[in-house]
Amino acid sequence: MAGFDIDGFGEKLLRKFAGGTSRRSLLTRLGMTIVAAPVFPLLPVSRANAAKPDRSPEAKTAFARNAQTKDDTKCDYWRSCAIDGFLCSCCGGGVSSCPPGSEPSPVSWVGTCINPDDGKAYLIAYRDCCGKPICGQCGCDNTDRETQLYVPQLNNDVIWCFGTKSMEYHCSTGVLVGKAQ
Amino acid sequence: MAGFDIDGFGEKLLRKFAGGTSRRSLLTRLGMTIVAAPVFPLLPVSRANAAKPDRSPEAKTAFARNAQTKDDTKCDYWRSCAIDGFLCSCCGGGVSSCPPGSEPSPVSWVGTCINPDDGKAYLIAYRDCCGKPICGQCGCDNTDRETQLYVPQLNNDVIWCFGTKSMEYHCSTGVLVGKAQ
Amino acid sequence: MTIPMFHGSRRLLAIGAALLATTAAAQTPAAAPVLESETAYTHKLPAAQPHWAFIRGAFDSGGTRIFDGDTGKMKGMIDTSKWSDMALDPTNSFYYVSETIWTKTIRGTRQDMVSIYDPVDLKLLAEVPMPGRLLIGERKNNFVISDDGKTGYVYNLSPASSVNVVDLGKRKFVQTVDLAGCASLMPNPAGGFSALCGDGTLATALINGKSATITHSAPFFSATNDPIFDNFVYDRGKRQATFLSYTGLITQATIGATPVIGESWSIQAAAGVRPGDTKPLDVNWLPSGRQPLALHRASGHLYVLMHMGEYWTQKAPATEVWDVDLAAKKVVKRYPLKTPVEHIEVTQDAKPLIFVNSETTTWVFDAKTFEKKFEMERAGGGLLDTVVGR
Amino acid sequence: MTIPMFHGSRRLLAIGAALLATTAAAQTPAAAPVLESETAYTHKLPAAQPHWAFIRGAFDSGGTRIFDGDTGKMKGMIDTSKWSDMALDPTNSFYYVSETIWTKTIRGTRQDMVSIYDPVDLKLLAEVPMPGRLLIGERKNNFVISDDGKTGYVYNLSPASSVNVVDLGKRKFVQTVDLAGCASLMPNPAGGFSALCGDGTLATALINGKSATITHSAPFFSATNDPIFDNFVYDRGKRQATFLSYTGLITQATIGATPVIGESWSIQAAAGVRPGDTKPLDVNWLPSGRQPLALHRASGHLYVLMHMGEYWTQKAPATEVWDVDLAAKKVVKRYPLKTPVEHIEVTQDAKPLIFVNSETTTWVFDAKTFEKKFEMERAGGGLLDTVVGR
Repeated sequence: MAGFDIDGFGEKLLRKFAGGTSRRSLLTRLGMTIVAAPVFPLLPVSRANAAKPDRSPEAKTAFARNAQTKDDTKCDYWRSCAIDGFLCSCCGGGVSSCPPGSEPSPVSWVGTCINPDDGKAYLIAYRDCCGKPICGQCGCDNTDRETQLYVPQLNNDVIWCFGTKSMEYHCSTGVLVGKAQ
Repeated sequence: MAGFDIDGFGEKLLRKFAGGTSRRSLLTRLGMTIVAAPVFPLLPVSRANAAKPDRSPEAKTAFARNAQTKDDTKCDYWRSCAIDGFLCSCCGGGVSSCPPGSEPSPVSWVGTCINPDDGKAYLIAYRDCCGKPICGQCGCDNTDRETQLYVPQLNNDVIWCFGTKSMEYHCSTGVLVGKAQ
Repeated sequence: MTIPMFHGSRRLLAIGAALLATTAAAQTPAAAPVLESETAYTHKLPAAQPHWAFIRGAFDSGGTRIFDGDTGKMKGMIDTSKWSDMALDPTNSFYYVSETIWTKTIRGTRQDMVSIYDPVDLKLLAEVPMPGRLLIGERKNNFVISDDGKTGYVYNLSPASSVNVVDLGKRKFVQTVDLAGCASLMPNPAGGFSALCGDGTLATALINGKSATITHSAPFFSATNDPIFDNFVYDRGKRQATFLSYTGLITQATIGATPVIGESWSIQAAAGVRPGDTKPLDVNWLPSGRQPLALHRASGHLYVLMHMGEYWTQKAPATEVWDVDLAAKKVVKRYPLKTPVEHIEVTQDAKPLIFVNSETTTWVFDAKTFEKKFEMERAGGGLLDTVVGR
Repeated sequence: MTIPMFHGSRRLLAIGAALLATTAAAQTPAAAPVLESETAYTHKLPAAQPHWAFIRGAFDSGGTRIFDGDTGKMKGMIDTSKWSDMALDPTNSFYYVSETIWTKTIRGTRQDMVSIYDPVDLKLLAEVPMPGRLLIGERKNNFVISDDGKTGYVYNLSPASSVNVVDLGKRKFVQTVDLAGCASLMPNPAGGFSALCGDGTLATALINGKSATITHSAPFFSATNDPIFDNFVYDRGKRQATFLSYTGLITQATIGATPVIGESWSIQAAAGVRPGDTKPLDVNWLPSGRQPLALHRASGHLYVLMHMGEYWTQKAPATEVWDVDLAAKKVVKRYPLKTPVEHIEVTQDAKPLIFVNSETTTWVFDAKTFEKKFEMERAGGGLLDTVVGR
C-alpha cells in the first residue's frame, strides 16, 4: 500500500542487522544485544524520522542553546529535549533507570538531542517507567522535533507502557542510544 | 454494656416514633414520613449529640457571626457551619439537592447552625451526593461543633455515601431538618 | 437527618437506600427550600444548550464538567475516567466515553469499553466492551462518531496502529481495522473514516461489511518537518476538515470516498505577517497549545491560539487568539490574552462564545467582541468541547 | 531505542517484554551511564532509613511518596490507592495498605483488601480480601498493626461501627469485632485493640479466638465538648497512648488489659499561657490541623501544631509548633512557621527531623534547632509517617 509502513521500516532494519538470518534467530540475537549493550546503528531510522529538519549542532533550538549536562533532575538537562512527563531521576530512579517497583517499558519514543559538551547530536530513547501511580515530581514538557500521533515514535504524549505488567504511567527516562551522526 | 450505644440510641428514638408498634411496620411508616416530610422531633438526639456545648444564639462562633443567608454557593452560607466538602449548589445541584447523575445518601452527618435572620439554631443534615467523580467546586471546611470519628454523625470527614449505588463522593448538601430548640 | 434512625443498623440502612430510590426518582424537583421541610432529590439536565461547554479535567484527573457560558455555572459532570476520550452524539442523544479501566485501579484485569450516558440524568446506559485503545491524554480525534451517529471509531496503538469500529445503535463491537502509520481520525461520510499519516498523506478507510479498503491521498504535508496538529477540526455539515500545521499552514479537505485536499496557506501571511518557517533561531508568531484551533461552522471563522517564539515550541501556551475568516483567507482580528492558555473552543450558535483555559482557569469571551463574560477557577484544565463542537 | 524493531509487531513486542524481565531483574544497578551504552534497570530500596518520611498525597490523589530527610529527595512510591490507609510493619518488613477498590473505578464491584508490599522492590506480595472498611481520608488510626506485627486491625463504619481482624502472618481475614460507638484504634498488647468512644471512655477489645470481650474505662473526656483528636500517637515501646484534645488537654494512657489513664493537663498552662477553654468569643492558642501531634519516643518530646483562634477551629492550619517535654509537663520551645501547615511527624532517631506539610509544600526541620533542612514542592499534602512512626 501507499501508506507509511512502519512495520516494513522495522523489517528492513532488522534484516540489516540480521545479515539475512531468519527473523526468529535474529530476534534472539537482538535480544542479547539489547541486554548487553543497546547500541546499534539506528541512523537509518533516526535520519528518516528523528533527525530532520535540523540535527546539526549549528542549528540549535532554544532548548539546545540553554541545555546543561550536570543536573539530570532539571528540565533543561540536555537529554530531555523532547520529554513530556516526570523525570525518573526525581522519583527514586535515574536518568535511564526506573524507581523501585516500576518497570521500564520495552518500547519508547525517541528524540535527537545535542550534548552541549561536544556539540554533537545523540539519539535518546525516552522509556517510560510503568506500574506505579504518577510520580508528580519534576514535570517537564520539551518538544524539540516532537511531532503528532501519526508519527507515534516522535510523539511525547503517548503512554509508552506497552508490554509492561501494568500500563500505569509513573515517570520517564532518557536512555542514550548513541550518536545520531 | 457500658459503652455509648448508638444502636440503642436509634432504637430508643424509633420506639419513640413507633408508639410501640413493631420495628418492621414502624420502618415502613418512617419511610413514608421521610419521603413526605423529613421533619420529626430529632431534639433528643440533637440535644444529646449535636447541640452541646453552645447552641444558643447568644454564644456565636466566628462562623455564625459572619454567616449570610443570601448566597448558598459561598462557604459562609449559614447552613454550612459544619460542612467539609464541595457545595452541591456549585456542582449543578442545590443547597439540599444533588447534581444530575448523583445520588443523595440516605444517611448524613449533622450540624447545628444559627440562621442570622432569626438568630435561632437549626439542625442541618449534611447529605453527600454520591456516584460521580469529585465535583471540585466551592470546597469548604467549616467545623462548628464538628468532632471526631468516634462520634461519626458529628464528623465531617466521613464519606457519607452509605446505601447509595456508588460510594464515590461528588459533593455535599445541607438539608434543613428543623429548629434545634 | 436520618442518622439517628439508620446508625448502627444494616437492616435500617437497607431501608434507607430503598427510600432513597423513591425520592431520587422524583420527576419534578421539590419547591424552593422552606424552613419547615426539605426533601432530597436529584436534578436533571435540559437538552444540551448551545452555550454549554464540556471542560475536561487536567491530566490524571477524571471528570468532564458541563458549564453554561451564559451563567458561568456548572451544570453537571460526565464520568470521563482517567484514561478516556469523550465524544458527543451528533444529535445530542447520548454522551459517549471510550475508556480503559483496570479492575484494581492500576492493577488487575484491563477493560476497554465505550460507556454510554443518558444526557438528561447523566446515568450510565450501557457499556460496550471492545479490544484495546491507546492511552493518551488531550486528543479529540481518537474517538469520533459517524455523521449519522450510528458508528464509533476508536483509535488504538499497541504499538501497532488500528481502529475499533463500534456499532453504537446495536451497542456492540464490530471489528478492528488495521491502520498502519496513520492516526487522528475523522468520520468519512462515504462510510468509514479518514486519518492523517506519517508519510504526509490522508488515509481513507471505507468499510464494507467486514472488509475495509484503505487508500491514501498524495502527500500534502511533512509529518516530521511541519506536522499538522492532530487536534484538527471536522465540520460534519460541510463534510470538511480544517488542518493547521506547526508553521501555521491552514489546509482544508473535503472528506469523501476520494477526499479533495485544498491549497495550504499561511495564517501569518493572512495577517500581514511574515509566514512561519522551520528555520532555527527564527522568531515569529506560531500556532501552539494542546487544542490550538476552533471553528465556528456557520460563519467559517477559525479561532487559532498563537504565541511568539522559535520553531519547535508547538505546545507553548498561547498569548493571542487569531480570528481567521477562512473564505477570505484573512486574519480579521487578533486578541491578546492576559494569561496564556492551552485550549480553545467556540460555541456553534449565532452569538458564539469562546472558551479558553489554562491548567487552572477557564475564560469565557464573546467571540465577536472578545468581551470577557466569565472567569472560572478549577473548571478543568483539559480539552474543551461544545455542542456540535466537532 | 527499540521502537523501530517493535513497532507494529505484537510478536516482537512480546519478546521486548521478555527482555525487559531480564534487565529489570538485574540485582545490581548498572554503572553510571556512559556515552556508549546504557541498560534499563529498576532501582531497589535499602532497608527503611530513620530519616525517611512517608508522605501521602492530598485527598483524592493516590500514592505515598518516600522522601529522605537527609537529601530532600524522593526514594520511591507506595501504591496507596485513593481510598486507602497505610500501615508500617513494626519490623519494617512490609508496607501494608488497607484499601477499597471498585472493579470499574467508581462503579462495578467493591473490593476491600489489605495489600502487602515488599519494602525492597515495592512490589505487591499479596492481597488479603476482607469485609468493608470506612472510606475517609487523613486517618492514621483506622488501620493499626499489633506490636508483634502479626495482626492488622481495620476500622469499619457501615454506618455500624466494627473492626476487621486480619492475620498478617497467614495473610487471611479472621473475624469482625463489633465496636458500637467507638473508633480510632490502637493495638493493645494484652491481645486486641483499644479505641476512643463517643461516651468519653476508652474501649478495650480483648480477642480470644473467635470471641472478643469489650470493656470500657471510666469517661475521661467529653467527645462533643472537648474531643480528643483521633490522630493521636501510640508508643509501642512504652505501650502508651498520648492524647490531645481540642482545648489543648494532654492525656497519656498505658494500654493493657485494663488501661491506666493518667491525669489531663493543659498544653497552654505548660507554656505559661492561659489554659484553652470552649467558651465562644475567647481567643487563645489552640491545637489544630489534620495531624496535629508527633511524638519523639526516646526523648518523650511531643511536637504539637498550634494556632491562635477561637474554639471550634480545630482544623485550622497551624502557625506554631510547640515542643512539649512530657515528663516535665513543660513547653520547652515554640517555633513560629512562615507558612501554615496541617500535618506534623518526627523521625525516631537520636538526631530527629521534623516533617510538616501544607497542601502544596513539605518542610524538613532539625527537631532540636528547628533549622530548616529542605523545602519540597508537591511531595504530598496528606498524612505523614516515619519509620517506627506509630
